[in-house]
Amino acid sequence: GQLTIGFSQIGSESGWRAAETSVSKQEAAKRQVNLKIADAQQKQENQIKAIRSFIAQNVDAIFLAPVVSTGWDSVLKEAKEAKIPVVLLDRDIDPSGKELYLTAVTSDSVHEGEVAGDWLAKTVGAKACNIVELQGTVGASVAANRKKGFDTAIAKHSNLKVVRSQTGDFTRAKGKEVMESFIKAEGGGKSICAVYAHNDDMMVGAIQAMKEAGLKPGKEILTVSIDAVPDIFKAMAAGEANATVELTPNMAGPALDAIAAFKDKGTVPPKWIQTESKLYTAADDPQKIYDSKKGLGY
Amino acid sequence: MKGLPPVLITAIVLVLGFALCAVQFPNIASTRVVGNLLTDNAFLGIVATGMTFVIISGGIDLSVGSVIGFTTVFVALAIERWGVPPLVAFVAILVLSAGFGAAMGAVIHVFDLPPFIVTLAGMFLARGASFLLSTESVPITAPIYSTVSDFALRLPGGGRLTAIAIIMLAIVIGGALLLTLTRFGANVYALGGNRVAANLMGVAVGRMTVRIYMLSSLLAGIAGIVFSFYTSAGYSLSAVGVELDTIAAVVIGGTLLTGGQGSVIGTFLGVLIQGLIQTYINFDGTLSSWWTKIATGVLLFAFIALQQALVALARRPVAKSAGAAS
Amino acid sequence: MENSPAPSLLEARGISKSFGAVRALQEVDFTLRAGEIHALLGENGAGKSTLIKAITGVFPRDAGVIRISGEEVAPRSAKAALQAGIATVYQEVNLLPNLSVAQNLFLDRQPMRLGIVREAEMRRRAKALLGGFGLDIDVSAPLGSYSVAVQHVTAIARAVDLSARVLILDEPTASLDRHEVEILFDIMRQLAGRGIGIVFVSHFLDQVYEISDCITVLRNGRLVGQRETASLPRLELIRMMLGRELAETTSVRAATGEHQAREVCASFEGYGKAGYVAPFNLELRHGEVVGLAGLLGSGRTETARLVFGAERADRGQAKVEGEPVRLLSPRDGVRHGFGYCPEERKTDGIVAELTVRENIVLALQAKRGLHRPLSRREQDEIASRYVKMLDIRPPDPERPVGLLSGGNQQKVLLARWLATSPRLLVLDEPTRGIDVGAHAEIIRLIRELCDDGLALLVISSELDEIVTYSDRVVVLRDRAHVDELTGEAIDISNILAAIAADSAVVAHEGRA
Amino acid sequence: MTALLPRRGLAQILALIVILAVDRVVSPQFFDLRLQDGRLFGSLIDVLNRGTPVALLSLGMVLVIATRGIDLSVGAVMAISGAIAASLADSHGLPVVLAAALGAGLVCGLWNGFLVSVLGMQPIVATLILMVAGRGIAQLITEGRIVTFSSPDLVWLGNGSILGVPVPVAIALGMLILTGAVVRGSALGLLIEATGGNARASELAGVGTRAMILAVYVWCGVCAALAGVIAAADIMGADANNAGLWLELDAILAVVIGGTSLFGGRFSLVLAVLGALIIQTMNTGILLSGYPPEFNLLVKAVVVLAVLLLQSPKLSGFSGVVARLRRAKA
Ligand SMILES: Nc1ncnc2c1ncn2[C@@H]1O[C@H](COP(=O)(O)OP(=O)(O)OP(=O)(O)O)[C@@H](O)[C@H]1O
Ligand SMILES: Nc1ncnc2c1ncn2[C@@H]1O[C@H](COP(=O)(O)OP(=O)(O)OP(=O)(O)O)[C@@H](O)[C@H]1O
Ligand SMILES: [Mg+2]
Ligand SMILES: [Mg+2]
Repeated sequence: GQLTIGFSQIGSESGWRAAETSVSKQEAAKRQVNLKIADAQQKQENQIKAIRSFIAQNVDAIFLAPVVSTGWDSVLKEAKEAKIPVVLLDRDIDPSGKELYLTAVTSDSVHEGEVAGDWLAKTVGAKACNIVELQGTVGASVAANRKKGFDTAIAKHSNLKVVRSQTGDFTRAKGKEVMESFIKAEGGGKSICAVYAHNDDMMVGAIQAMKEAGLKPGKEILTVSIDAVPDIFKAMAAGEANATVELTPNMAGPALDAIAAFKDKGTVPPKWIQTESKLYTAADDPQKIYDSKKGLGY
Repeated sequence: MKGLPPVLITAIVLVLGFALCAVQFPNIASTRVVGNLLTDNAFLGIVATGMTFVIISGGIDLSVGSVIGFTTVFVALAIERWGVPPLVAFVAILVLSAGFGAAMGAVIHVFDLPPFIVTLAGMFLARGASFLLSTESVPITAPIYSTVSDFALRLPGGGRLTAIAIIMLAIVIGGALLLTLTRFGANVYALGGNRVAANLMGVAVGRMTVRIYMLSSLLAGIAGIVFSFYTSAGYSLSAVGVELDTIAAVVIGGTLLTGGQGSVIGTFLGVLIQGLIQTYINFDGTLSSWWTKIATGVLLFAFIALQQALVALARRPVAKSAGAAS
Repeated sequence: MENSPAPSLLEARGISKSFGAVRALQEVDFTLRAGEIHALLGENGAGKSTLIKAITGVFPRDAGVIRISGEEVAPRSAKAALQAGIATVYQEVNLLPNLSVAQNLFLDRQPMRLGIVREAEMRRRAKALLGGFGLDIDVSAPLGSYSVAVQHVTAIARAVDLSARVLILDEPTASLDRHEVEILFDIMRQLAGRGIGIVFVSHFLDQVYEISDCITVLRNGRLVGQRETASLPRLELIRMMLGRELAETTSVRAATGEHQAREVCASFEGYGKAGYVAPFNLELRHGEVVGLAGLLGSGRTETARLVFGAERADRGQAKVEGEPVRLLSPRDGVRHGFGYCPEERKTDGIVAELTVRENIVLALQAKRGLHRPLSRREQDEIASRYVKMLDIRPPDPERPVGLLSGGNQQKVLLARWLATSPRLLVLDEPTRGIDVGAHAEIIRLIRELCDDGLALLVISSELDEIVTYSDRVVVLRDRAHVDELTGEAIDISNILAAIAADSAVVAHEGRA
Repeated sequence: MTALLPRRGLAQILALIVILAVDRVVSPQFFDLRLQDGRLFGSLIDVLNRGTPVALLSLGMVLVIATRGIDLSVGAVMAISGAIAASLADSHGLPVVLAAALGAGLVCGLWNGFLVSVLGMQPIVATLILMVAGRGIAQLITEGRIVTFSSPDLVWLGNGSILGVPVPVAIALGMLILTGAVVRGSALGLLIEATGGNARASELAGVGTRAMILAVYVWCGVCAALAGVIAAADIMGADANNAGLWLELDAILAVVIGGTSLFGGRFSLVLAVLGALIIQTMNTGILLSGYPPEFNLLVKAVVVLAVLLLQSPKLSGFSGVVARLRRAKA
């Protein structure tokens, strides 16, 4: 019969997350799967509660987009006891729990940072470059990983240096505020060569700050960020942003396929289904991508 | 006694709500869901017990969520990185958190500052300190963790009464006894009734203030340990915003924010009401992020309005019978 | 008392205390001997309460030493004072309305077993203790559900039971009726007989002469003198307190019998509320003082609240100047030109944080509405007028009213309503806690207001006071109006007779 | 206008000066100002500009707190009004947009005021309801997306300038003066303080305490809505998920730093706004300092405690000395 799948989603803290939710719904509808989404409002305890109630409702499978990498062992054990397969979406969990889930459909956020760093290194070439970094929320694993990947990538190039790094909480408003102070602290922004933001939203805010300070983002100051939300393509089309690394919102599609195959034929999927971290630049016809992404619920 | 009528009303509200939910989702009326309710809200029940003391004494403690977060990180690092035996780590963190609470209480009393703000600073401090310890989440692999989290009393009907639920129930009962049966408890009510009067009647107001905040932070520390059992990890961002859930639970439980009135049992019922709202929304499973928030708000309103209506109803017959008598 | 002078039990030397610019106490000496009942007297704001608090360490002293039985002590908190053997009932009833009566009596000294309060034992002892004061009430009910009188008795009982060496009572009798005062005095005599030294503050000079052995008088924060009660004539005492002669103000009532001719200001027919006050008829006329007399809990305050609109009547008709009106809230009362000084000034009267000026103009401003604010000049003018008229001390309109002495707070409340030029003023215990000078002053004022055409409804537990100024006296019993006395019929014995008509009711349960 | 000026407030001014000085130390160009595209540009302007939302919130919050209440929903109200403004901006004129957004704030305020004054709920839970549900409503309006707009009128509200002064700052100043004029120019201020100081006594003195309470929540809602519009205009989009998140705590903090007691009564609008500036000066300083973000909260905690201790009645610090001097003169 029809599959019922419970999806414990983190929340809707960003446009990207909203898009992931709506794409998941679309993908489920396409496959006639009954997808129950429980929104955890950014709280792990809510996610655990949600998983417990999925178990109590005896769903066919559970999708989990974990808010944090640790702390899932006991609840996933319960799911295993109840013989409900679990698929991780978007983020991985701590290695100790590998046998507790069927597969993980995720991107590698360290790799995302690396892609961004490599692009910057390549674009800058040999000239000295002072980078300012807009970090994600302090303590968020994505933020830590994207920082780590980026740092690894630029460590190979002594001419690249991160001169300032502050958290912009993944939001536009904070991204703008932090960028404003970066500009003041770096002599009106003249000494800044590039901005790296852990997500596009912060970059959109930072671009506004740069414009208001009379700087020319995309030209005088290079920008590279992660997520590939529609608005960054708009900025790219206007020549105000240079590059973004895509984090696809379609995690549910591959996950649904894997579950269907597992339920029908017992095919055990690979432990990690990695999504692509594709780099987009102005060369990729940003306007077209913007139009195509606009409707996805970002 | 004085705490009873509001408690009774909260209990009625909880039972009514539970019945309504069960009508819509029969699965809710199972020992499994009830067991989950206790387990999932164990840490909340523990902090809320401490918060009840604070609020009855006329104060408020916004730092509890951060103390939980700090505790999980500290415990995880102590056990996993620093190689401290778990029990030693627990004792250390409890001493630390109790000291933290005592310090906040002392600042509140000595400098005559509003608890709201002092504990807000405490909230920043504890969260900031946990960032300094580690911004990553640290899994805990010590065997005691799997022992504790696997331990559960089987309830008839497939439910599980887990170790942390048992800890919570014990603390709630202990807290209720402490509040109602001891001199300390009476002094807590006295402080909330009127600080100045309590002082004039010879209550050592300063020492009481220190102890009350110490108790709250100590229980937040225990809640942190329970939280670390719950998730087998330490994470600096855990339990963000829990202070508001806690205050809401205490207030729904019939405790007045102005102090002087309330009960631990009421708070426990308030915690269960909040858990029930969450369970209901999870069972529904069709709500988007925003409808989840709206539904939570509407249900919160419904429960509180129901409670107020019951209170008003409970008052009316008294007036009538008195009128008839005269 | 004993013939040989007893040794000094409590000795305070050179006590000084300032609050900012206000020098509340200057070098005050005070000596209390064992087994002595010592009255501490003075005008409102003279510094009596401050002296007491300085002795018990509630206020840190600026200067001075305190000795108990010759030994120097320096209590820094109420608890320390208790441990040093000084038990105190402070002027503002400082108990905890949210706790049960029993808990209030035994707070911080409950009978314990294994760290657990023995509730039953505590209740038993509480019952016995209050029984000694002629009070038979449910001690497990919250104290707040009882009348002020019961609360006051509870506070006294607590202090007495602390079996300290020194017992300080700051205006303990202000809200007690005669019967309770008798009981209290009996107990005080017993305690004194056991060698306990008692400090007694009161504005009732009759009581002072009845009970005290010795009198200390303060004026403007300075010691005026200490005398044996027996050798101090009353007029001399008053001169010590006021620093001047008191004009004889026991004015007789205006010519009686003419009240029929006066115009009716407000009338209430069949007015009442179920479970609150039985329906009553009441006519209040311009230029007339109606007194409400009755025991505690007889429904006087309730009548006042209904008349003013603080409580909604569920039956009957109210008329103002002949026009039917509906009194649904205090605002309605204020709109129709009523004013009401509640008996519990701390919770229902003053806004402690606001200044004297703001407290005085509050009702007038509320009456005028938001859009017609009183300018600062008008406010200053009104405030200083009433500060002068009622002799509010210290005469600083910008002082937060909470820092004023009790009696002066009462005057501020009166000023608040006078400022609205009301047609009807309801005064609930207006002279409670007010010194002799001000007392006479207020009674004179009541007469004057009355002569200006104001209608007055006054509640007082002081029957001689009621008799002095009332044109008519309504007697209440058991929340019903039972009798009305006019003209020559108004005298204390008639009132008492009316109150006690159903003599079985004298056992009073003060439960609200 | 003199009624607006603080009689107390020395502690706050001192705190602001100290923090400004610290900012100058961590960032030498802190006081630099120049004109950039006809608009003042510099860290000081950032402080004012970024401080605007909290300053606006604190204007409403201080009145609510003066009545012994509290409003936890202001952040959510910001999100709602921002969402409404952003969704209407490109299809309607600015007056309509503003009317709709501020109207929403008014309705939110009415709701809170109704719960508190008519149903008699405790303010903290009454407003917690809207704090939770309100953000949901905002997300419902935007469907979880960041709704962007390009209406130059609305953008001007966030990024324009009047005589070099950023528009948000001018608006905040205008609101301060307006609120001050309304509150101190009418009897409202006195009646609010009386209500907060002793509601029972005020009721008995004929004050319409319910109406007062309703009014302050409504005003708080309107102020929050305005802050929401400005926050949306600033980033040219409505971010329902994050707009105003946790700002209620900042607003309450600002009010308390401004010396208004959480137990109601006396309040000062100017000092509440000053409190907001103190918070923002500290935040901007943290951003300029270059310390790793892990330290942000620790610094914040220490500064908040220090500012509070400065005001502590028990600490015979600076304010005590000044008060004594002043008394001696009087
Ligand atoms: N906490 C305080 N702060 C400032 N001034 C105070 C304070 N307490 C009392 N005062 C002032 O000290 C003076 C003495 O007041 P006190 O209460 O001792 O008078 P009292 O003799 O007890 O008067 P009453 O008979 O009215 O009770 C008054 O002027 C009063 O305003
Ligand atoms: N509806 C009410 N709200 C608040 N307080 C009330 C109300 N009704 C009565 N009270 C208070 O409860 C107490 C009990 O009133 P009680 O029956 O003793 O009135 P009373 O006859 O006026 O006695 P007395 O004035 O001598 O204390 C009074 O102090 C009164 O102020
Ligand atoms: Mg006194
Ligand atoms: Mg009375």
